[in-house]
Amino acid sequence: MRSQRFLGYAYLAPYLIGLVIFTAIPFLSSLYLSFTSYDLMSSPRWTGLSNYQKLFTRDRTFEKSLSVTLIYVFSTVPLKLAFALFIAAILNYKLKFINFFRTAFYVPSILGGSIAIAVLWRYLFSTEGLVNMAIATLGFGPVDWFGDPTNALFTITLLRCWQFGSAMVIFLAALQSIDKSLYEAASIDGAGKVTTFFFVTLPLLTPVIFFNLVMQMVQAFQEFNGPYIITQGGPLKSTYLLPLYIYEEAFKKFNMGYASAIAWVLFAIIMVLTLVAFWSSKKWVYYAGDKRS
Amino acid sequence: AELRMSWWGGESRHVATQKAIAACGAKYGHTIKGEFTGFDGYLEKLTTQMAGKTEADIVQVNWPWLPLFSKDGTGFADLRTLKGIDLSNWTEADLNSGSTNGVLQGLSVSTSGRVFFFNTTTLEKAGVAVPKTWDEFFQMTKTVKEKLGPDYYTLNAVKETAHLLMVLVITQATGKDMVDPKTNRVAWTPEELATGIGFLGKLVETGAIRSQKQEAADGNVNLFEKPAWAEGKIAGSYEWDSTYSKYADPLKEGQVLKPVPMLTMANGVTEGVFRKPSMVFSISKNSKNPEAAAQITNCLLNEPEGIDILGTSRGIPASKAAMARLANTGEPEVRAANDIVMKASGPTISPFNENPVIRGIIIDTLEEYAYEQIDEMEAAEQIIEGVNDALKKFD
Amino acid sequence: MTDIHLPTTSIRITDEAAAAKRARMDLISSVVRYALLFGVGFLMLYPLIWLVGASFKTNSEIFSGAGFLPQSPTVEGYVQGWQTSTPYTFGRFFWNSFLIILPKVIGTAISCTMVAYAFARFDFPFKKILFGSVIAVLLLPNVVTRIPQYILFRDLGWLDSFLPLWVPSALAGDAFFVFMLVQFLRSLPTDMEEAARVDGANSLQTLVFIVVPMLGPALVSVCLFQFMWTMNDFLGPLIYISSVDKYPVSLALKLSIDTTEAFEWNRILAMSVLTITPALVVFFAAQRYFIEGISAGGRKG
Amino acid sequence: MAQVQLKNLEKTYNNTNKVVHGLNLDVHDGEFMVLVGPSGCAKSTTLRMIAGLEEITAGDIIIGGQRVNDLSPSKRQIAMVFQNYALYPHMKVRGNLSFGLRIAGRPKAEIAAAVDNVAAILEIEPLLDRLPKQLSGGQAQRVALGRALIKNPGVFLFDEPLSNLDAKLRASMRVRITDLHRQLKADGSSPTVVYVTHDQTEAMTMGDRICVMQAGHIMQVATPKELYNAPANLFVAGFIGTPEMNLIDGAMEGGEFVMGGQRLALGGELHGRLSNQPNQAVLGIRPQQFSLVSEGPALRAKLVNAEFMGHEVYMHTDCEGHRLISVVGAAEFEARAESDVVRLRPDPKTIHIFDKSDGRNVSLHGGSSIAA
Amino acid sequence: MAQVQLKNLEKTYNNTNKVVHGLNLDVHDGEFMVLVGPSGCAKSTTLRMIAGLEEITAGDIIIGGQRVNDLSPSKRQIAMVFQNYALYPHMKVRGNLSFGLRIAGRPKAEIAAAVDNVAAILEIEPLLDRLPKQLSGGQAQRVALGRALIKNPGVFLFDEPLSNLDAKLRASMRVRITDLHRQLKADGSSPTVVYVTHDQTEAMTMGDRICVMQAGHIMQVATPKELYNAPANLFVAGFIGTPEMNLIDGAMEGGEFVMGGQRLALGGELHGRLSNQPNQAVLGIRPQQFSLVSEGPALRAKLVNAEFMGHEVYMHTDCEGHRLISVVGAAEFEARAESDVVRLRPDPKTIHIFDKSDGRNVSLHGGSSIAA
Ligand SMILES: Nc1ncnc2c1ncn2[C@@H]1O[C@H](COP(=O)(O)OP(=O)(O)OP(=O)(O)O)[C@@H](O)[C@H]1O
Ligand SMILES: Nc1ncnc2c1ncn2[C@@H]1O[C@H](COP(=O)(O)OP(=O)(O)OP(=O)(O)O)[C@@H](O)[C@H]1O
Ligand SMILES: [Mg+2]
Ligand SMILES: [Mg+2]
Repeated sequence: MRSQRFLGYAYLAPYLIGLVIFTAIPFLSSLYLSFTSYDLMSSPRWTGLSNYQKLFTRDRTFEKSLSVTLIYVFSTVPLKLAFALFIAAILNYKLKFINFFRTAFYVPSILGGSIAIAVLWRYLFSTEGLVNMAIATLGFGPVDWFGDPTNALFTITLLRCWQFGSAMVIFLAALQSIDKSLYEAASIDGAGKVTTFFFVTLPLLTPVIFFNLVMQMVQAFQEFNGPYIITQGGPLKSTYLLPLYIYEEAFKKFNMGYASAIAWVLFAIIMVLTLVAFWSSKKWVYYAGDKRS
Repeated sequence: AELRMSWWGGESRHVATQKAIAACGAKYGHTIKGEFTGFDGYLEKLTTQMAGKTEADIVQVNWPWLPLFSKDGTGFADLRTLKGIDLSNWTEADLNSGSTNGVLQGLSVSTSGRVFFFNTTTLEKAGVAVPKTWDEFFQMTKTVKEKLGPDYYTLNAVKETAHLLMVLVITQATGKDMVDPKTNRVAWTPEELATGIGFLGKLVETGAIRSQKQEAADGNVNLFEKPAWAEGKIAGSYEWDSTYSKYADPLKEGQVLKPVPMLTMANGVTEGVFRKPSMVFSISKNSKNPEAAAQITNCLLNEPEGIDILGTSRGIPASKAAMARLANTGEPEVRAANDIVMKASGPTISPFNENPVIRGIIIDTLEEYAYEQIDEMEAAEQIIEGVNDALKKFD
Repeated sequence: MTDIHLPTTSIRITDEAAAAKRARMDLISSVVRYALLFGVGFLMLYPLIWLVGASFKTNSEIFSGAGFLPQSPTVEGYVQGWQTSTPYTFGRFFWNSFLIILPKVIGTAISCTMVAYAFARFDFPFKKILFGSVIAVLLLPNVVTRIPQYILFRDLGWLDSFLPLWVPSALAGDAFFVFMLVQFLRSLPTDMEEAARVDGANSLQTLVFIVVPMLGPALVSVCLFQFMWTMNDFLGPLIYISSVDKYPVSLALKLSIDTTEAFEWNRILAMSVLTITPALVVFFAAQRYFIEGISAGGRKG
Repeated sequence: MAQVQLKNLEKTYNNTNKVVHGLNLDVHDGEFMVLVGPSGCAKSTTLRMIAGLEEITAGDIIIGGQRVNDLSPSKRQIAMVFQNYALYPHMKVRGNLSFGLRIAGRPKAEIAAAVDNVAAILEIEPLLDRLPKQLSGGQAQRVALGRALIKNPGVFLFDEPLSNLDAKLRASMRVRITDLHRQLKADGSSPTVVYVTHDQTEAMTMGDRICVMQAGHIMQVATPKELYNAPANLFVAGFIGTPEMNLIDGAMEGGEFVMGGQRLALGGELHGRLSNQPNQAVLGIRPQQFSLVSEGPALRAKLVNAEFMGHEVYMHTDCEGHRLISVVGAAEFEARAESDVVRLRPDPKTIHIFDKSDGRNVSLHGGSSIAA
Repeated sequence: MAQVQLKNLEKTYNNTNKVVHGLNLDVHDGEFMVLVGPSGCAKSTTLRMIAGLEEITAGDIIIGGQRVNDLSPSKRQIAMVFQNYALYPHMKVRGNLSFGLRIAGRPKAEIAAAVDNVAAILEIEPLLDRLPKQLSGGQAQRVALGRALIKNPGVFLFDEPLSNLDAKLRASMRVRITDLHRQLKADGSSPTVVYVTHDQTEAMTMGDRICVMQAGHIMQVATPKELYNAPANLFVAGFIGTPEMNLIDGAMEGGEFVMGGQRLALGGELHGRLSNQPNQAVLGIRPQQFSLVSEGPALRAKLVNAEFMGHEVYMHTDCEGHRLISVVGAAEFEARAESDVVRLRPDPKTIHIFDKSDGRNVSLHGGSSIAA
């Protein structure tokens, strides 16, 4: 009862301790560092807003990197979600060997950042690679997947879409919890499969679409491995995502203060977008609430 | 004393180094713990450790990193003040390249330089001789293309290699390193630089190398991983002398790869060799026992116990003692390559050539040039402006 | 969706064209479905297949193309890879990984459950702000917190031990899991917990005896995720662990990759295969719980 | 014309689990047919086969003269109301009602008119802009009904549409649905209804005819009155009526029914009705057919529990180890002797005798009714 | 000694939403008290405050003489049965039953004995090793009951324990629970019961007394008979009784009740009972208190619908735009004139008159009963 207030904190204790010790300190010190010049070897020097000034006025790389990042996020997230949803919809059927397929489709996510991926990906998408061979059989000319600055980002996007496992698993779980009688009602109402999908299934999935959207967006904004392993940000910085930029500023150029400033700008952007997502979700996410039907 | 030593490397280096520190430790009654990983991530780790002042007592540092960790000569222990290291084993040039702000921060472990390798089997097939000058080289390229087909190339140059090739030809033409040590600014004039950049363009035009764009299209695959290389369809390359076997091994049965003396320029001033310490050993300034660390370092580099065990796992050693002791051991082709590097002429190379910021600027600009976003002159100006900017921080 | 049946579910074939057409449609649709599954499945699996195949290739063959069948299969990669360039075999590194993963997974499960329980079942001041912090932590790129964090662990004297890997997780540092469990708990009815309280259980007993078993599936997925991520985590151990004898497999795998030197790909691929195997096995085995587990959690977003 | 005919209808799940065993049923045009039976007796399965949601293993379904076995649900001229309403939770009530029409691409004005019309009939106009989760059970029910109604189908199918409502609402929705059916009939559209329930009150009050099912078989098809007064067998007798008919095991000996130590003389009238005299018999007496007497032939029973139901009292009594329930007026109950032992006299005119071996009601000669 | 007393009990949710408005209620030791009322009237909230699952905003709860406001649920000598049973899904039935005892650290033998005992009482021995999901609704219900029983508490709290069961099971569990209460009382343990339901049949048949609630207020506390025969106000009158009491708006004019075009002369007897003669009045007549007559003072109504209920028929009629329901015997109904217009004569002895302004029943002089 009244002591519940303290009880709540008792269970929260691990998080609170962790928050104060392991999260808050580094979190805040990075904020502090963003107002300094810090080359890691000597102590940080307070420079006020100058990092941010430079960032917003003189840094062309930041501009480029930011726009690349935004393009990346806004293309990867919808594509990946759509793909994950599509596959989940297929895997939702009761078919033979379905468990095998569910696992198989999760494999790319398990492989994660394995170096084999980078190697193989290069094979698949090189000028004479398998993908171009496949495209050729469909009668299209070879595509320059990595070399053309307009394509390279898309290739990274493809890699990420290929690792759609976790989003798919969540969609799959949600699909399985949809009341079958709604489909039946729709079929009696005369809705075909496509109509049913768009008018019944999709709206019911909005909560998980939203959950996945936020999670994937956060993830996409922090994308590092893909471009790092495969394109190193190139060509012409066309895959030079902000995290890559932050990383290089911090660990290659030893501008930790500047890197922190970029990171906090990125943080602010994700924060704003997340808030926008949360706010807009009231308009398009339908929550079942705890009542039936 | 208890010491730690950290390094990156591959298989053979790990094995050799572990044995060597055990042997040297035994000799001086220290225990040394090896901390080693692959190259990937080593910089992050070292950086973090340096920032946290927890780096190992003996640290293997990539030469270009020296100015980063020790801008003004205070990043590591001053090796001249430590007893137990026989500095006479190094040339003055070596000691200079290991110093920042005049303070000796790292001992060159080996000297390494870029050298041309040619696949003589392919050249023979095309009926051409190994070129000695750039003119011969372009001539040869033409013949190879005609005889063997347009998918044959005579050189390989992407990113760093392209950068260093450009440095090579400009140095050959001007006799100057990029950075003027006196002013700490770019020594080349824009025109000189533009000529160098244009040279890269010419290599592409003549079909000697594949364009940056083509390379990128294939995912910037390492040369030694390219099937074309293995099949001899790329007849030459410009690589570190120590990496000979890395490139020779993948070649298909029966092909021969040979290190070749520097190609020269008709009216060149120098051979322009890009020669530098490949890596240095530094001693932590936070070490509790720097003297012991110095003893071990000396043992590894200058004393028979270390020399014998380490062998050429870090390239042909720079230490005179080691060089003498190892005389003719090691792979003959690597030795030959190293000989070429050691004998060739050229100005002292500043570590700034490999400074990550500066290299970033240059490679990015060359990329823009390769993608025809800018011409040579614009590229040259862009590089000079950017590099000078970066250099200012080190004034 | 009325057509979840395989064509094998019997339709008494009448002579009517309609029935035949229906059967044909069913057949076509399941053929299409399987074709899609196999097609996409192949795309998904190919890298794994290639990886396994390549681990039996010789070094020079690995880079000769994207085919997966080795021309002259060899287990050399496995034999040598297992030996490693250290005094230890790869088995040691697996053991280390296990030593890191086990406490970490247990700590995560316990702490995240507690914290999620607090957020989902109790009311306390600043709850909203604190919950907001759970998400905020997810958003800051961790590149910039790495050094301060490192210095923190240095001051605690935890470097070169597993503590930096264990403790933050054991203190519910992985916001994703907290988030997931909170969502799951919110979707569970509270009646059983109230029944337990009436039965005389205090809140801790309720948590242990009632909530945890009901959280089961969600906890399985938390453990699985944590298992896989920890198994793959490279940077954490790299920075905090210096002694080779404490390296986990993720580090050991890259131990000998020196981009300036030649290295033996087939050994690395062979060990990659070994490294992925536990995750694959675990995922396949737990797949059912896994999907159920997220089900309730994902539902409310 | 939308009569529904089931011909030798069979259903086997997974090739092994046969749950419907050759049903034959004719539902007339405009008739309100209730399928009733205990849980698991395949009511839903049957209904869903009619709807086209479940494949037919064997037999035929004919709606309005057309064999529909292979038609999709939307082509069968049917509408269905689901147990849990199956409202589209993300659509407003208006959207739920109009979904079918929108799918069909009807003009906007027509849709709006249809929605308004249905909303008026069901008095849900104020709810049109709510989401299903903002509706109470009864309101959701009406919306579900509206969704069926708006299609103006030939056949309405209901699967336990009221079972999620509380008693009071159930009662009022019950009346509402039958009213509606009557009204539609009066308007000349004569919709046929197939209504599944396991609640016999619903069955009795709503159905024109009732089809009692058990384990995939039809036990009896008849009007409510027939079922109540002349159950064809033990199963129907026990299933229909509240409280349940008292069914007492015993034997027929001469003209008397013997149970435990007691004997009950059956009037000659009953004797006349018996189609045969089974040895092992079950006596069926409805609770309402007992009267409390102080003398004369009667069963003596011990009062165990009395449930006060307003005007009536349900007396739970123990008679030779059998639990007997009887319903007596509240006044009558109050006035009874203080003693715990009561004497219950069944009304011999309405007593049923069942053959224990096959459960058949042998007191209906030739199946004719013993209507009260 | 476990009487339960509520004193000025209040509950406000989120500091703004007051849902319980100062309840005062004494539940005697051993009494079976039913809280009944429409959905949302705060029955559950009240019960949960008694259980200690909900904080008390103001007022006191006293159990067995002790103020328990600040005691945890486990210290209040109570046991509770939840609507959806709230069985621990991961424990077998045995584990569910014994959980409380195990938590309390009782010796194994004692626990086993207690489980066996309870299982025997509820006849769930064969189920002891099943998981909750392997139980049917009725079985799960009994297990939930067992879990309460095994604690041997002073007070049993039930929150709509039967509402998830179907009608037949509900009826039988109803009897089972009252039987059990009687039996425990007979054994001398005199457990007090507070039983929440919104089903008035349950309330009427189970409660020693019934507390009718509306919107967080108590409307009447009385025995079932009193509630039925002498509802204190319009709300109780409308709430108790099946089918609902007919409540007809009208006016008192002299000795007659005027509704629309019809007048009903009220006997002098009723006049005597009236405590005042409100101008705007509501006439209350139970459906069972109509008789079908062919002449004499009566209400003329049009037959709209008739629900056949076995021995009775619910007649839905329309009288001056009011819906009147009357219950008549099946035989009586059959015998009625064929005409659609029926004449319904209320029994003047049991008529109620409510003051329209405050809903009070003015036909109970001084609150005394008009017991039938
Ligand atoms: N999809 C299915 N697969 C296999 N068996 C099924 C399936 N659906 C129902 N059954 C079985 O068929 C039988 C009849 O089920 P059905 O749902 O028709 O009964 P019901 O009479 O509607 O029962 P209730 O009153 O509980 O709804 C049951 O034994 C059930 O277990
Ligand atoms: N946790 C809560 N927070 C805010 N309001 C609540 C909460 N629980 C219940 N209420 C409100 O309190 C009122 C009483 O609810 P309660 O559940 O006690 O009703 P009830 O009589 O049990 O209804 P039912 O018969 O539907 O169970 C309702 O208006 C409800 O909305
Ligand atoms: Mg059913
Ligand atoms: Mg309630």
